[in-house]
Amino acid sequence: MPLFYDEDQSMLEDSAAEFMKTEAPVAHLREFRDKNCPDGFSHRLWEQFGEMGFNGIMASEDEGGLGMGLKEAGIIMKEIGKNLAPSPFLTTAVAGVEALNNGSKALRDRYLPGIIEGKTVLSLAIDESSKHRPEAIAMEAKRSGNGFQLNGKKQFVIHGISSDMMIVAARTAGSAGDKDGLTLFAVEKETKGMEMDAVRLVDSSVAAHVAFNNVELTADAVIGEVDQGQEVLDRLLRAGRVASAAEMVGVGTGAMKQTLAYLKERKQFGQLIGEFQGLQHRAAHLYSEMEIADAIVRKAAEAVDAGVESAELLVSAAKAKVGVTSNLAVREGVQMHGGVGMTDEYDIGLYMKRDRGLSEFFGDSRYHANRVAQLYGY
Amino acid sequence: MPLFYDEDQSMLEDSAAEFMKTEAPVAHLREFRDKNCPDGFSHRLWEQFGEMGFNGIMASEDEGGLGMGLKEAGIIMKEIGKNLAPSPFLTTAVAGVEALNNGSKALRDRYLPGIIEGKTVLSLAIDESSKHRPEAIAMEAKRSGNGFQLNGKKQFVIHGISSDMMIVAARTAGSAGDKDGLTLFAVEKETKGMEMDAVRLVDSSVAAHVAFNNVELTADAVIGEVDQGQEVLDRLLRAGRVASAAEMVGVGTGAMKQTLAYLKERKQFGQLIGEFQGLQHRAAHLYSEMEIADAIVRKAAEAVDAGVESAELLVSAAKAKVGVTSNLAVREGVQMHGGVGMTDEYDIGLYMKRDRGLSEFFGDSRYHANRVAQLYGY
Amino acid sequence: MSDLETFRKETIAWLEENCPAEMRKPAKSESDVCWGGRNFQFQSDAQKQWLEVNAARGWTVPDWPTEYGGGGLNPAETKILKQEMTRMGCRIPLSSFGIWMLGPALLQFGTEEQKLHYLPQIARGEIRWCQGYSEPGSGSDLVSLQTFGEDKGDHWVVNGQKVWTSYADKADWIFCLVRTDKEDKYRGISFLLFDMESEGVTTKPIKLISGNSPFCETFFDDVKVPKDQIVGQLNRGWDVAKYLLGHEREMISGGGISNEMPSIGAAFNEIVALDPIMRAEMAAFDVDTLAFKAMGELFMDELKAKKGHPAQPNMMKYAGTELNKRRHELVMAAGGSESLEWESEASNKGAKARNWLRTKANSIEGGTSEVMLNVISKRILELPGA
Amino acid sequence: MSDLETFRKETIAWLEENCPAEMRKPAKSESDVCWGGRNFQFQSDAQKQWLEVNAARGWTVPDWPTEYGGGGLNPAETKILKQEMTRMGCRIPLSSFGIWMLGPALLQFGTEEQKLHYLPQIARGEIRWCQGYSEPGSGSDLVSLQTFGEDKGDHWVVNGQKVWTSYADKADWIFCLVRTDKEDKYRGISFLLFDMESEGVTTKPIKLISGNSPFCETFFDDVKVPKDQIVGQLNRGWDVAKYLLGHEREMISGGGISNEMPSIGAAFNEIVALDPIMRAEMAAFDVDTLAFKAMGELFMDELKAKKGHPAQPNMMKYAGTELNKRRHELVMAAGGSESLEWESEASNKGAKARNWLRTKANSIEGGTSEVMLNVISKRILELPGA
Repeated sequence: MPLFYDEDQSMLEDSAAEFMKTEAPVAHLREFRDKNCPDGFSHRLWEQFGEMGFNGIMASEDEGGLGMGLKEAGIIMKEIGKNLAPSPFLTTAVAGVEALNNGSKALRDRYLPGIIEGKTVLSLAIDESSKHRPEAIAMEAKRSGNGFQLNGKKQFVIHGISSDMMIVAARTAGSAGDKDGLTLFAVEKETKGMEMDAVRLVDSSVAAHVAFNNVELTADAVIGEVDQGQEVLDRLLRAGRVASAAEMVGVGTGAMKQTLAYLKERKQFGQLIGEFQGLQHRAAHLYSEMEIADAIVRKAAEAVDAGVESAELLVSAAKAKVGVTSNLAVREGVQMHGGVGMTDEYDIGLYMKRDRGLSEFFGDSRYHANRVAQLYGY
Repeated sequence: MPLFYDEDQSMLEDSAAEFMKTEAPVAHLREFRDKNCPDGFSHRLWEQFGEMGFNGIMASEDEGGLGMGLKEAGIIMKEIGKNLAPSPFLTTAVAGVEALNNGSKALRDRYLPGIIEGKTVLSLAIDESSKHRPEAIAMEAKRSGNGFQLNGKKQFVIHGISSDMMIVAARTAGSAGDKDGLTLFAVEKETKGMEMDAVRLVDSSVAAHVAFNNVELTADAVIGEVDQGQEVLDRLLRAGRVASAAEMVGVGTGAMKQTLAYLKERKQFGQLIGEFQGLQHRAAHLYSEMEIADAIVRKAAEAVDAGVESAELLVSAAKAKVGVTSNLAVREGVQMHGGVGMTDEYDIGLYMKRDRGLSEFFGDSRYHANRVAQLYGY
Repeated sequence: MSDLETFRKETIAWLEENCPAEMRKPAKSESDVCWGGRNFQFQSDAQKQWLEVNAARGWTVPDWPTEYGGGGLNPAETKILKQEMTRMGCRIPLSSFGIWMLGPALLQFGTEEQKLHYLPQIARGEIRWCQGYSEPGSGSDLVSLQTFGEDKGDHWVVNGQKVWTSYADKADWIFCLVRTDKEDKYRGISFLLFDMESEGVTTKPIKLISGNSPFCETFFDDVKVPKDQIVGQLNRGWDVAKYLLGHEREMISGGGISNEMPSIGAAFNEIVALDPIMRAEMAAFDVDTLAFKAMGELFMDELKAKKGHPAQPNMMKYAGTELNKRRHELVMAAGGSESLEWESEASNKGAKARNWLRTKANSIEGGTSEVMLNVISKRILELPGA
Repeated sequence: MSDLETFRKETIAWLEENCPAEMRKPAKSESDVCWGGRNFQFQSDAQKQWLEVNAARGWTVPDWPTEYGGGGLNPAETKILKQEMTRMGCRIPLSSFGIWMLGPALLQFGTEEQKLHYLPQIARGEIRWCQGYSEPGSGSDLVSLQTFGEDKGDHWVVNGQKVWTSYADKADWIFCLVRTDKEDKYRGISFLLFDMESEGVTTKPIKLISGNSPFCETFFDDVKVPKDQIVGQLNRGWDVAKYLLGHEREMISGGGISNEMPSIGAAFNEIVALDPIMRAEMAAFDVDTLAFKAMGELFMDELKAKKGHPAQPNMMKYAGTELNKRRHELVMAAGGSESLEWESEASNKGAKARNWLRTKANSIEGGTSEVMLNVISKRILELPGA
């Protein structure tokens, strides 16, 4: 399959671009930020996502979805990134649905319709420390009667406060690092014993610190098999990593475009600043890096979709590469904007903030570069 | 003490600069390279070094030297670096003399006069693998009668083939990594059982692979105390690291100067290429980095001379910083010269080659950055 | 005992006696900093007392002449005072653009009358100053500024707009670049001082990406400025501004390195133990920090001995600000998701993230990194057409 | 079985039968490469035989039309042939600037007569070509070239000097940019072909920092060139050259990625196990390599579908050459002191160091990185005045 977008994919790109531009441009983020919206996103926009058919992109056609893959989900994520559109698409329609696809029909029947409609929101409770390190998950899920009892803490649970269901990774056996013994649970909102502390993040999204105190779950809350959650988690992570990388390509591209426009309009020393070769060469280098980052994200998505062996390697390479590159894009963006780049009035600073948030989500460039080395056996 | 050069140091700088410019400019290196000189340097030049008084710089005044420190030695090394002057100054007059200063009077009486005169050459047999890793020295020195018997291999022994005495680090007790048990030996040339394989290096210097087969040494060959060689070795290494870093500042500065001159003379597209802001900004960045590298090398030299506690840290920081910086200088140098930078006719390529050689000598930037982290306890 | 040793002993004794315990703890936030001025609200009695005892001794500006309210210390004494204050953890008694920027310009270009009038007020923290250089259309390019002072005999009438005036909403007076000759683009600029309470002056804070508003837009609508409030010659304000910018760059460049900058890798040793790539980045950063600190020492030594290249502060400003930006990128990365928090108490209201965003201005304010590189190219490397 | 499957099967069978065992081992050095030409000395019978069987089938240039000596394969078949040759480790039967550079230009701009005359000779490896573009005064700036062809009715008389002519001392013919109109600086250049054995042509090899001399200075002293040896229109040689440069950049950019580029960290896993900083650098490099390989795939896909930006090869050339230089810096560092060896047998006569130095030309030849960035700025980013 060629790495460029085929006709259907290009149509999807056009419609996602048009939709975000109209319904969720950067001004939309500002509006929700300025009114201090407790959820950090618009539920109405989420319904509109549903109306556009975006939310079922990873769900099978049998179950009301589009039966597409990460490459298509990445197309939507990129447009989200370009416009900094706040939405639960990544946690719900990509990572969440990917997990559900590997769970029971019952769970899918319960959640998919609402997701596809844009009514239901999912969140992911994976991280237990300030850095992403899913291989160290230690939270305990004891067997209790026919079900389980959860105790422990999770953090960086984006949309935790507004989610209808939270996917929680915990240990039903073994200890941190063991391959077996991990289980994924679908935890309904307002389940007894969950305490959430919502924190607004630099990019205006809202994450939760979640404490689980003797949270009782029935056996049907298990996504996949008990003790065999690693594989489902890996799938969830692959999807989340590729999709967040795609969003970052969008963020970097959006920042670069704003900056190029500014270079063509701002004058200093009697010249457009875009005429200065010092800035031209940096812009051209950035363009080159953004193109390359986009390519590896497409390649990783394709590899996961095709289920090839090297997918894991390509996914980490993608998140690592785009992490470095979109960071470069926002840093160059603010610097090339000069003083106005520091003001809240201009959008470029919002790109910098979003980039920072995304860089930590699903592991930063360092985590994934290290993973590339490990997968290569060094 | 201020970090800039005081009046005496400035005079030393002027005289070293004048001497190298007259007696050992880059053309001197070319001449010795082109005649395939087996030693890789001119013995006559080494005598001239002696006549200038340079060689006794680290020797005490009582013993015919100048009683100066690494800061002054670094001044000479920098001028050597700027002119790519091939000489055994680093191994002999800096690292070698530093070791002798920590050994017996008898050894000093034996070697110092010849060194100061520019007749005697010393070499250093430390590395046992292709990367500098003195903490892993494993070569064996067994007690044998009243003396020792050496068996094992050393490599990257610069000037090994032409040296009158080789300082060899070997284990008299313990095993690789132990603090105690290391001993330094002064091994006379043509000692029975030494086999040398001389190899010409990329920068036209000559290094030896040395094999020791039952090499018998008497007890008075020991530099310092038996089993307590680590401290002497550390002193030798500190001196060698700072001095090689100073030489690299010279190499980087020389490369930068040649490049700046070329930027002011070469025309393309009807302009001097130095007028292009893309190149200007890179040149200015390089200047900034070279200044900073020079400063840390001075600081490290001063710290070693003053015997302050942080000296070890500053020495590794210096070699690490200058390693990255002079590499930048030669890479930018060749690139900014364009096609002619690739020709043997222009000198810039010789700077690139020398930089590569020096970067490995006494540990590269990576080794020393790692050491900085270790010394900081992480 | 040498004179300097005696001075050190006396200084220690004085500090011990006069510096309140509260003023020996590090300032926790911006609001703990004493800026002085007509409307300044002291945070505590200790803060007020610490300013007053220093002002009385001339030690808010220890190296200024005593006749202008300074301490009259020589460079060696000044250094000792700083060392001992640092050692004992004493806070700076008075932070002030008057001390850092206007003062040096007045000392160099002011008339004797101006010095006697303005400097003691600055030294005592009575008047808080702000700087009016940049305009919306001219960031790096100050020559293009438009604010105009019309000559009305014994005064000018100033109209125009400034931007990036630090704390203009809290300042009492402004030192300001104003065009006084429209014909001569390069020279027709004068350096004027005036009261921010003058009729026609309004200020509007600019909200930054950090969420803070330390800068303002400042508008002048027929503001009267008496003729004796010019520093330096008419239409030669550029000389004063250039001197001041050079001084500012020296200050900024020296700023980050006078204090100990600890190892970043050591500060996050638990994080880097689990993240070998971050460890490598931090090791490289620690190397660069050690090197830059050595450069700072060399630079200050040369500055004191009047030996360095006069454009060297531009290099220091460039290298220092880029380094600081890198530092904060690493701090954010080490902090991970917790450092993203923007409002929580645990994050001290997002202090890490806000500080990180604040550093992005380092390489813009006081001359962008690009302008610094231009200046190095031209003045130090003497590249053609630069 | 589809046509392509049949083709693949037949190709495998043909290769198995015709490719000598010796030609299935990788070339050890430059001297193992078959360049063809009048004076070429085959290194072995196998090398000669491998060229001849390919030339007979048109498979030295599998995608050229059969009437010009090519194999007439379509893109899908060409790809299969390459895949199978790579899989079996078959060497390229003929390396040639005629194939890579002049051929595509002739196919695009040549007359039918020229195609029928020159292309089959190229395909059979009978004539070895070199390129005459750069001159001592004009590296990146080809417009300033001075070599002049004076119009003498049925021929030109060419005088001047070229530099960086690859293997000019071994080439039979040259394709050469010559000024044919002194008035029109931008257009007055023509693309001429002539025999290197013509009277008045002399060459002088240039010694490079790698110690090798793959390039020459080439001098023309009253060289006669018949009028039918021009490609494209008079004074429009620039169009041909630009087309060719574009083609060259595509080729260079595609070159490094068509083969598997293995992990550098894995290749040196024993070294990086002891050097965590090098491990981090190699991990970053492996990330960049994987990303660039994906870009290469996207680029080739777009190229084939005629979808990409026409200036995209400049980006590929820039990124690919810079990456390759970085790779060799890392290889040298991993090799440590042993990789410094320049003449020893153990080091294969300094192969590592010489290859490392050779890569420094990657970002100079065929358009410097700076020129690539200029082109990206102008043609892709559409920045003003670029």
